[in-house]
Amino acid sequence: MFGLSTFKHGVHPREYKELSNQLPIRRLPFAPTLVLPLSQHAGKPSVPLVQPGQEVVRGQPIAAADGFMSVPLHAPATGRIKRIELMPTARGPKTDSFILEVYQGSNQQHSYDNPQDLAKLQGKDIVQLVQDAGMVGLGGAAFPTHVKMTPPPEHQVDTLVANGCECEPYLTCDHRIMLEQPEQLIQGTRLIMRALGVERAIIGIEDNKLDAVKAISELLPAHDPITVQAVETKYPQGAEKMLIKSVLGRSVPPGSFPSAVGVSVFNVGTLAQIGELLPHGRGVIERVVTVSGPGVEHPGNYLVPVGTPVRFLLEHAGVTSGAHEVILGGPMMGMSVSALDVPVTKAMSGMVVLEQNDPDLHKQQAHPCIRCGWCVEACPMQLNPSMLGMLAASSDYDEMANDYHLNDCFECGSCSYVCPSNIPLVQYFRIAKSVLRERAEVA
Amino acid sequence: MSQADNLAPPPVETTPSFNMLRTLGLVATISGLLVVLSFRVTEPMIEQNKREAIERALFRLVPDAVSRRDFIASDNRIQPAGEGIDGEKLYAGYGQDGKLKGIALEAAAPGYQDVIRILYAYDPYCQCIRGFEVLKMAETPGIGDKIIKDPAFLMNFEALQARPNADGSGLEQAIVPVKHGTKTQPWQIDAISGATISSNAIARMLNDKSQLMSPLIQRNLALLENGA
Amino acid sequence: MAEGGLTTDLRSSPHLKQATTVEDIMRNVVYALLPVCAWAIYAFGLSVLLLLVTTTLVCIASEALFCRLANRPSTIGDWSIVITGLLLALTLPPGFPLWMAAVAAFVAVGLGKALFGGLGYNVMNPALVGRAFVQAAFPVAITTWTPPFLPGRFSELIPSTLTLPFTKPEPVVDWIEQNRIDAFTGATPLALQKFEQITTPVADLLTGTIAGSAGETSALIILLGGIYLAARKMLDWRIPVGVLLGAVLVSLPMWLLDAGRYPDPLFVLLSGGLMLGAVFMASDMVGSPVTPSGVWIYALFIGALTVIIRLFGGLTEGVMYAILLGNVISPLISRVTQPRIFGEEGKR
Amino acid sequence: MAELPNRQEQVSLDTFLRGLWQENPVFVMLLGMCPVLAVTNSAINALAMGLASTFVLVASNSLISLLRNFIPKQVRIATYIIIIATFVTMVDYAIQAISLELYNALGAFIQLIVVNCMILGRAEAYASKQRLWPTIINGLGIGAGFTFALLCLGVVREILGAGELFGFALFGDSFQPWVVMILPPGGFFVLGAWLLIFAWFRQRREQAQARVEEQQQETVYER
Repeated sequence: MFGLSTFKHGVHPREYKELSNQLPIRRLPFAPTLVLPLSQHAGKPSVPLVQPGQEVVRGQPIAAADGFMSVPLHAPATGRIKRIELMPTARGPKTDSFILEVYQGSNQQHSYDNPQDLAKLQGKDIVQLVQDAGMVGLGGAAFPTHVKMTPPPEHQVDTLVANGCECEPYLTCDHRIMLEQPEQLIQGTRLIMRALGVERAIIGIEDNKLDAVKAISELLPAHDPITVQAVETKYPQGAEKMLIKSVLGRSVPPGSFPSAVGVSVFNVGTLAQIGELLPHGRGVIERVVTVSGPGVEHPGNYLVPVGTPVRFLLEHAGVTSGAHEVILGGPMMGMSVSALDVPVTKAMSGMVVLEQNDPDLHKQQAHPCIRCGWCVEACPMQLNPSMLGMLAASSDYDEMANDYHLNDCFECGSCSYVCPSNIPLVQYFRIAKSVLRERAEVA
Repeated sequence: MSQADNLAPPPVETTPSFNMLRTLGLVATISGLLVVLSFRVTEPMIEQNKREAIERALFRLVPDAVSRRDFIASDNRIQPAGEGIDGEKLYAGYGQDGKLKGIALEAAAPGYQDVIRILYAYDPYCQCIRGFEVLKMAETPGIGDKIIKDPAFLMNFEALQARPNADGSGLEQAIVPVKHGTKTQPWQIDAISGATISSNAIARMLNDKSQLMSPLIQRNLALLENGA
Repeated sequence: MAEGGLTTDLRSSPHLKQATTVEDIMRNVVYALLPVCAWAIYAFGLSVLLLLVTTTLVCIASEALFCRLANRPSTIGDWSIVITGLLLALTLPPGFPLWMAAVAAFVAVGLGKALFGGLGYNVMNPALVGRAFVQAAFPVAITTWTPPFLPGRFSELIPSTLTLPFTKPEPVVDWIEQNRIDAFTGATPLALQKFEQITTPVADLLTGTIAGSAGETSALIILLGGIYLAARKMLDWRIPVGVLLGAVLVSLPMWLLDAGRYPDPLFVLLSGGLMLGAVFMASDMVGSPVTPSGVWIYALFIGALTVIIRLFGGLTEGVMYAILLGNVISPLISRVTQPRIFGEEGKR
Repeated sequence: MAELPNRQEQVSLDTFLRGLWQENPVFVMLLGMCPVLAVTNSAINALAMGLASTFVLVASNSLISLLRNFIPKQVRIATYIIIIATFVTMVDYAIQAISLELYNALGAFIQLIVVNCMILGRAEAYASKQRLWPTIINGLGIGAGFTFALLCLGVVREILGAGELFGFALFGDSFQPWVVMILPPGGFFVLGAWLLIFAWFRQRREQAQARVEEQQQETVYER
């Protein structure tokens, strides 16, 4: 659409949102066993508070934060801790995890409330409550939310941006949350504004979710410090830097955080959870997960306890016979998994099951680069993926980082998506980055 | 390299300057001798070759000629060639009867690839150019080199008018190239279509040279006829 | 379910892929070239058909040969070699001897493409490399033009077409005389303009009722092909636009200075191979820069250089050398015009 | 380079043959490219240039070999250049005396033999260390290799570019000359083609050798 504020470049993959965006959020039954990694967030893993064999109650803190860059963990269900052991997770290596046996007879009442008088809360209290709730960025980054609420002192933050873009194809959980929990979203936004001390909040939503724009706007009085702004539907509109550019016209310098231009960005799911949980003083124990894709029989948005194994979720949603690839997260940036025993974590926004013959899923051999420049036109960071790809092919990793800004790539996948030669550019860049990281560690 | 190697200064080889001078002097002497020797041996042969080359070209251009004499044009006058006189060379060809048959002159102009140098024959009696020989050119074979192969083009030089004007300051009619097939005047050159640049170069060099030389030759005709 | 049929596949993100592939791009370029070929055959007759078939087949055969010699998987399937074959034929005179065309095709693939490592690695446009070679090798044959729409064009071949290998082509002058309709001349509009200051009417240039290389005569059909490709986003519209703009920028002041001597910009745009070169050759992705600003520099350079060669050089046509030079400097252009990365746009 | 610095070479057939093949100045060492590309547009030019270069090479290197113990290290390059230039001048006169036509065709390239790195390279790497006799034989070999390479180019270029060989028409009037072959770019094309052929042969031979060694290894293992 013309006239909508947006950022340069980017791509337009087919959205496939219609598979699940009309379906209300549904609650699934409790899985018999939950797997709760101690590290579901960026930063230090949390420290267990309970022993194997111990019974826990839904909502009870079972692990404490280990310092500022860490968050606690709460029991998502009433049951018994069977053991703590190394379990595979979607991201990276195995980590220590609670294995929680859910009591099937339990009514699963939440019994760890700690009601708060919202009117009296100071900014500092809010930050503490957010950390106590174990809140992390629910959009996928899993960055502890309270850390984002505490920008470095040299940066003056003046605007809160709520990220309601959900630019990944298939995913609709944020969309449903905005439609079904707008009050909580606004509540959470006001709380964080108070904590940050900002006068202005903008909720940026892609223009393929105008119903959400309407639902939220209707609840906001005129001249409210919170405004809703529709932005162009374009991938990766939901990337922090892109969204800030789109709604405020500010460019975050390379290597900097949004606070450098006076902005803090929070996912709408995170804000809605804060609005929901903070008044009761509860912790994050469940989340909405989009289960979608051509390989799913009943796509939809499901409210599930954190720790529910992916397998359990897929069993309830149903998988077609042609299902071939399971992706945790969105199809552009998510990772495909082989072990279905990995659990739903706080930051997992969805899972997409693709079929083998998916037309979008080309698996042809890669051709040499024909220098069409499509990747250059696609890269939202305005890098030169073509050149980076050629350098990667010849292992000139240092040149990639020094002259071609490899480290500003946030692996959105736009370049690989458009590449007519099927060159796995993003994979090259990941390899290059990890090689450089290893070298830096050795040195 | 070890640390010690780095620290030790490299041994300085000392060759006395005298040795260097001696060697260079010796070598230069040998060289000088060899060069002088070979020059002495080859000089007459080279001169002979050059003379023959010019004569071959001259006798081809001026078929009636059997002997030749060289003249030099400089400072707006013509004199017999001799030691110490620099200038434009004219090769006059004389027949069996000792009469002047024609004069060959050099001309040059940039062609398509490189400078084209020719020797052309000027007939002072019909005041026209009668043919030319290419001394050096690098025109594209098959295109530019038509200037020596194309019969229609060579027809231009059976009697190309190069008549001086009344006051002797230049030509009465400049020699000009015209598009192929449109030649109507004796001072026009019917260009080769497809090799325009090369044919224009020929026209240009003939015109430039004739503007200067034709009047001069006419003025000094007596000298040239006498041959002395 | 889960245990049952679900065989998972591990891949790196992104897991979605835009459907357009190299083959799609190349195939569509071939589609866009077909009308140009059809017009060339219609205008010049059977000889051009044979020319097209010869170059395309020799290109394919050479590609197969070089792939085998280099122990590479065959790349005939990616269609790019067909483009090379068709483009090469379209840049040759209609009556060009077939054996010379075969030499050009072989050189195009060998010297222009295989030597550098095949598709994507070649520096210059292969078709133009082939043409440049025969231009240097057979300067007479490649400047022997025949007029279009001769009555006998579908019943007999131009006599030079079937010249025996390694022999000189037959002169076509007599044949043209026999077949002649008064209106048409064998001289190309560029040659007429350069040497005789006769400007061909624009309508003729658009429709292609003129002499010239087989595929360059109708600017209109070439333009339509370009629009088709640009609309399908398989052609960077900036390149043809930039090339044509570059040509205008140089020719307009010259024309304003001396309209009698220099051609008007519209004539410059529509005559010769400029349109074919701008739409189908300068825009060849492999030879053009990847950066947006680099593309403009590259295109303007080609357009300007073409006109400079035409107006001030010895040749009547400069598109070929302009594009080849553009190709050669395009990696350099890419390098010096790296895009300013996000967040640093304002900085120097 | 094969020879070791301070060991005197024993003259053998190999001293001569090496220059033709393993150490061919053009196809292997890629030296003296300027005349290789410039004057090989006909076989006769190529031959004349090859012979002239050979004469200069052999004569200058012989003299250098004779004087090798006299020449101080510091002035050796200057000395070599003087010696080479002397012989080049002699050749220059000689060719003018023999045929002006040939002299015109070869142009400045006769004088440019002075800077032919092949000759200076031989002087530095071989003649300055070896006795007279091996130097002459080796110089003749290298010169023959150079002449052979020039002829390879000249023959191909003259046949394709003019339809002639040593000035004799081979194919009659209907032959279409490939003009590019006698133009400068043709020199590059033909040189490239020859280099390709030579590299291909070398590679095949090396591969064959590697295979043989592999088989020998295998038989050892089998035992």
